[in-house]
Amino acid sequence: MITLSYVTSVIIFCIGLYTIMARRNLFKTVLGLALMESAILLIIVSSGYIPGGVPPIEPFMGPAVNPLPHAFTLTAIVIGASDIALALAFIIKLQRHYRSVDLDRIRGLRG
Amino acid sequence: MSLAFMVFLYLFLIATALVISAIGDILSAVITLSVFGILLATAFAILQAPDVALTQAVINSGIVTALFLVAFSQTERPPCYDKEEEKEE
Amino acid sequence: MNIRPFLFRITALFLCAFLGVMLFRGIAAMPPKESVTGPAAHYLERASRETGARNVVGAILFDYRAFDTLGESTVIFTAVCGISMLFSRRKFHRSSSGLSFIAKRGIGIMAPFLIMYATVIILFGHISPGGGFQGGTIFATVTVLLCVVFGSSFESSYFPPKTKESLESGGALLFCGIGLVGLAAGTGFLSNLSAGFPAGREGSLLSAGTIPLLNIAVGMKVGAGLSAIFYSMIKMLDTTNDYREGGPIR
Amino acid sequence: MTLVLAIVVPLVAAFLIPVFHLARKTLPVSLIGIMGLISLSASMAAAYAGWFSPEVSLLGGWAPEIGIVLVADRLSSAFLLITGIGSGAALACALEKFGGGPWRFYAIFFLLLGSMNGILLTGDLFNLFVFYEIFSVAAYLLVAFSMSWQALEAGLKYLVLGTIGALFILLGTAFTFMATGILNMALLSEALVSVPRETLTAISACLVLGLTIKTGAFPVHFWLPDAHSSAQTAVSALLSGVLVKVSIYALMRVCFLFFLETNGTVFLAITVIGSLSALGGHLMALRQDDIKRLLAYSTVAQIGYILIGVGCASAAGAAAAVFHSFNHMLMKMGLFIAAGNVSDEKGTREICKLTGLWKEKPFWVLGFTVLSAAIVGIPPLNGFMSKWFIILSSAGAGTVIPALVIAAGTVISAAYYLRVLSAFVSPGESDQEDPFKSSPRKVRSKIVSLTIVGSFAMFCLALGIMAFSPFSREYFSSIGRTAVDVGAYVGLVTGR
Repeated sequence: MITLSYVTSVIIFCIGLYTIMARRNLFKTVLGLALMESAILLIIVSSGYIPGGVPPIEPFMGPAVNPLPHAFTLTAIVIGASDIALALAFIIKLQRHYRSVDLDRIRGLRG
Repeated sequence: MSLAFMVFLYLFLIATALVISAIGDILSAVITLSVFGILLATAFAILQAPDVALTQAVINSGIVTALFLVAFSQTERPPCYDKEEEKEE
Repeated sequence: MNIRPFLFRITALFLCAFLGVMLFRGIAAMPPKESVTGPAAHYLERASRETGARNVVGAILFDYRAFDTLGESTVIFTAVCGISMLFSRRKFHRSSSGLSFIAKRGIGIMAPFLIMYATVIILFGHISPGGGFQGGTIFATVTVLLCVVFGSSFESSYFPPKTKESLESGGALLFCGIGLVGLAAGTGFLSNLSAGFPAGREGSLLSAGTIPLLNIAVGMKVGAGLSAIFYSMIKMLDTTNDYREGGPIR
Repeated sequence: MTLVLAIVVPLVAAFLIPVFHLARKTLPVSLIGIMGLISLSASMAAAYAGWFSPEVSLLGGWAPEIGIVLVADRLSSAFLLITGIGSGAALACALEKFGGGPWRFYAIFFLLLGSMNGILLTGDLFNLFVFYEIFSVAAYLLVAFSMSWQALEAGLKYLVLGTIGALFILLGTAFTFMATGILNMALLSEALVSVPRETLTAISACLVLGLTIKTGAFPVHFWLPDAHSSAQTAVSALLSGVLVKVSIYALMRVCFLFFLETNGTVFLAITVIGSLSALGGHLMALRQDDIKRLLAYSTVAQIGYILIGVGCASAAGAAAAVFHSFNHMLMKMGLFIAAGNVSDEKGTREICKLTGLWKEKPFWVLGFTVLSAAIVGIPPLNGFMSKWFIILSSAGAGTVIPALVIAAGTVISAAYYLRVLSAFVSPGESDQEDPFKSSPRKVRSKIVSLTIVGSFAMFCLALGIMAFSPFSREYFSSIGRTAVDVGAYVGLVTGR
């Protein structure tokens, strides 16, 4: 089951990266970032799972799963959300100038 | 939780991710991202992480989707004249 | 003709596939885990004694690794600061029109319960799943809902931007202040029980030293911050609607 | 204790600025100046403490295995000195240019200062990621601060690439945690020895890729020229002089601690990236017409030099890399401030139109000349010395190609800096025609900026001469020895 999680998250990570590289729409880029981030969250949470574990809230009814990845994931979710919000704000401002969110038309700077 | 359910859940996750990547319509992709977030929250809950599931459901499917929709509705309109923009440029 | 984008996509696909295979080989080479090892075992074993909190994740976030949490809420602070900077030159036109009467009435009934739910999630962060982030985000969601249903003028009259700003800064300063108490007590920045905060009875609302206080600080910061982000981004929507009705259209 | 204050004091200053703004619309310049002085003195105190007696600060009183530690050794102190001087100069320039009006700019600046100190002092891998994220978000916003569409586009580009880099760093952190279960960097350097080979490859690939994107080295440098050239002058100087160095510190710290004994391929990769950066950056700079873009591409090339020094994986190489980082901070900040002020007053950034400056502003041109001579590598100046040390150490590591790249790069950079200087001293054709056109803008004299450029130029000369004396060489090489001495770092943190 954990191997399944890992396979899924690696596939989602690659889908996100491919979306960023191949798609020419800025919204797709941000969606790709969200996908990559979610995949990493799934990897981290799966790494803490142990078979037959219970949530890390006392009193435990059996072996508890690793709580440390959960703490990281919480932090990473909030950080990712603020990154995405910032990217969307930039896109709104840029769209005002170019009247487009297509990367092929946003070519003011090269290099 | 049974293995079959997990297989189904993960297949659904990959399918939604593919839809987000492939679909041309941005609005559909954003709504699919919300579905993806809820599925991921379910996966977290099954992996015995209630805190993370709660946060994921609230932030990624709630606030982030709302922000996406705001940004989308601000950019996908017929171009109309905006006085303040002229001042800025 | 249009061969270059196609080639580029193929290259990107191969690159991603290669990366995925490499990552998966890295995961597959690790030995499978049967039990919790390392510092996590220490947390599971001693967290309730050393911090007084039942929720081990909360204990890690707000006690053992509270510095991460400070940094992480600072990320939101930075993002809010920046987004309001990006949209600062715009005038905000308030729209008082909302959705239908039924929706307004429905939200009017639901909103107090939602706010109560958020408060409970923040205050019981050290006992049950939840905490400052989750509760704060639910607060922000409530303000978003009010904004959508009642129109932004209602939302901004109840939660004016200045209140949000001061709540946000206040939460951040409260967090740093609690940390500095520990530093003044000589036990290190953000130290909890060792700095003399009362542990209380385990499992009760007033327990676990600084953890509930830090939860409240983070809740203030996250709730006000996310709500302010939404508020700044929605500004333009209203102005352009006004222009479309009366102003010149090109 | 001083270590915590170096991080918390700037953060508290940033949180206080909105509160002050609620009371008064425009903040007084003196208030921000005082806050800046307090923050900088806090970071200097941490640097002093770390240099003379390496210090560990346990946060929350927890042991290093279960809590977060802050560590200051000589490497951290050297970089704290770099960031302190650089951000102080940038803050002075910004205060002179903007006054107390844009309060959000100063809030973001103080957040950036705190997060930089956090990156330089932390001893925990995940905490490094968190501070990196504050640092990056603040940097994107500073780039976009001028709100022109170029700046916004550069900011968005930087944001997308920077977030990809951050995600790779997070993935590397996740892999490290999965393989070992701990996050303390000192303990990790011991635990990573027993990790399987494939996992180690994945970890090192993720971490090095992410940090390289953040550094702005050649294959993934797209964001750097745009970001550094479209920002305001003070911000450009800060980006090129300070932020890049913080990324280089993170790369050095992570690579030396984790991969020095486990994975030597990493250092080969860094050397290759560095050589490519040096060549590519210089060749791209040769083709630029815009003076700020030229300087930005020159930054890419100089990052390449520093990475060659890091890639030697020896004490001498690390010392040379740190020395060059310091020199590059002085030279490039001075150059950006001078070029930015000159082109602001001329109203253009094209090199061929920046003529006749020698008559109008001789001091600026003089400062620019000295600094560009230093960055090209004219012998008595510091740029020559640090390049010479890098060449020596890379030859000592047994590779000749990086040394040849540096030599070729020196020739190319001499060509393009001479082009700029010849435009500066050539007689301007337009200054006789309308003498009144530029006179109203001259009223605001940039005395602080000029002082900074002048003192940086003097500093360059002094450092170049100092580097000859064995006493100061001993100081620099002690930084390098600290950087590669993993055992001492582990002993310092664990108390063994």
